[in-house]
Amino acid sequence: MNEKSCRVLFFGPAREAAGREVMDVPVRPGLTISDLWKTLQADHSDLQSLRGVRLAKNHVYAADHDPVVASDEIAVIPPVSGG
Amino acid sequence: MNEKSCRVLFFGPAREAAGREVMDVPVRPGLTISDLWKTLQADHSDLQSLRGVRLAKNHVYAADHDPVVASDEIAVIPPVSGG
Amino acid sequence: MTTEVQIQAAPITVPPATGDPGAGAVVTFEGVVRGMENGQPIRALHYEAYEPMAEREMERIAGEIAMEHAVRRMAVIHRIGEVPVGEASIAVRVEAAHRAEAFGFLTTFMDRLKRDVPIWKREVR
Amino acid sequence: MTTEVQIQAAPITVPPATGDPGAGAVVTFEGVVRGMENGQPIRALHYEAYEPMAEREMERIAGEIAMEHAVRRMAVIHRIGEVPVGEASIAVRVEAAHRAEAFGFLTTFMDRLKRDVPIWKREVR
Repeated sequence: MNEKSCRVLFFGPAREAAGREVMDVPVRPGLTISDLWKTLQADHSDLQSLRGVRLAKNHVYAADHDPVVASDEIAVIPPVSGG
Repeated sequence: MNEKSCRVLFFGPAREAAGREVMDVPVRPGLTISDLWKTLQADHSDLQSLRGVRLAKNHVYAADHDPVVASDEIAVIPPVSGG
Repeated sequence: MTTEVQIQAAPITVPPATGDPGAGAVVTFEGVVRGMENGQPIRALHYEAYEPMAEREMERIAGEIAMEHAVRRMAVIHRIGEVPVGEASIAVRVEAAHRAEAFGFLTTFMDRLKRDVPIWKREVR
Repeated sequence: MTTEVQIQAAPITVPPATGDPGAGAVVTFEGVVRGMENGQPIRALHYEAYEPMAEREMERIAGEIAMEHAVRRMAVIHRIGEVPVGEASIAVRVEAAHRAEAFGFLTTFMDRLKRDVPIWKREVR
């Protein structure tokens, strides 16, 4: 992973929509979870049709305004179905 | 058991109050559960202080007006505490 | 619904689930004798049952509750005699299509059992 | 409260209760794969987890629920990979002083798990 990137993991239907399990995304100062999600949707239009997606940062659900910095692990989490 | 009697079983605190586990009680035409309970309480005054007692007839909870006939099995059931 | 009711003096072993492909939820409740009762230490609880009626009541109660909480199978074992601290006095297993039915059945069954099933306990110190 | 959380590919064996003399109620829930899903026969369910987060979420949820439903010990095992029909995908065991706490904890835990724990299933036909 580039030291100016965060790592993004895709799970379940989001993996199929993104066509991959993992990607590194460059970060810039001031980048938020919301910004990152818009960038991902712009790059992978199939992500736009997913409903109920939440993003997690470093294994915790994140809020839209949470900052994203280099080396953060971000996960794209569509509605879960465990149990 | 005499053929003109019902059998009465005492459980839990009722057994201590009656001083016995079982007794045969003569039946007469028209005898009800309520009549029988009054007779038992008259004969064993310690039964009078028991609260929440129910009577069963042939393994089913009985109502006050249910008839008691010879060979019925009556049980004196103080509040239960299973589980 | 299949109902199995048992009263026994021997320690309780919970039988394995049946593997019924329609049962998505298997819930087991074990009631265990605690070391303190009413704030006092005890050694055991002694249980006494009016056995034929207790069995019949448990079957009747199970049948009634099943009309509201549909389950596929239930089994209950109640132990009698002396049950030492840390051992189960009762085990109830319920198999149902979904967990809400299994939980609903089981909590209602325990409430009704404690009200209506002719079994009595006393403390052994 | 003691919390044990495990995600594993191996079949689930429910561990025996601990015999804690303060635990009067031991409740076990097993979620079993049913033969039909959405009206169609299936062979298995395949589960995928975001493991480190799934473990952390289960621990977090357990801790939160314990503030409302006091339990002494909880253990959860969630299976991943292919789980054949009739086998458990999850088992949760709760030990509490009284049954109301155990049932309250367990039903709330399952509701929260199904909402928040990053695990996904798909049907295998």
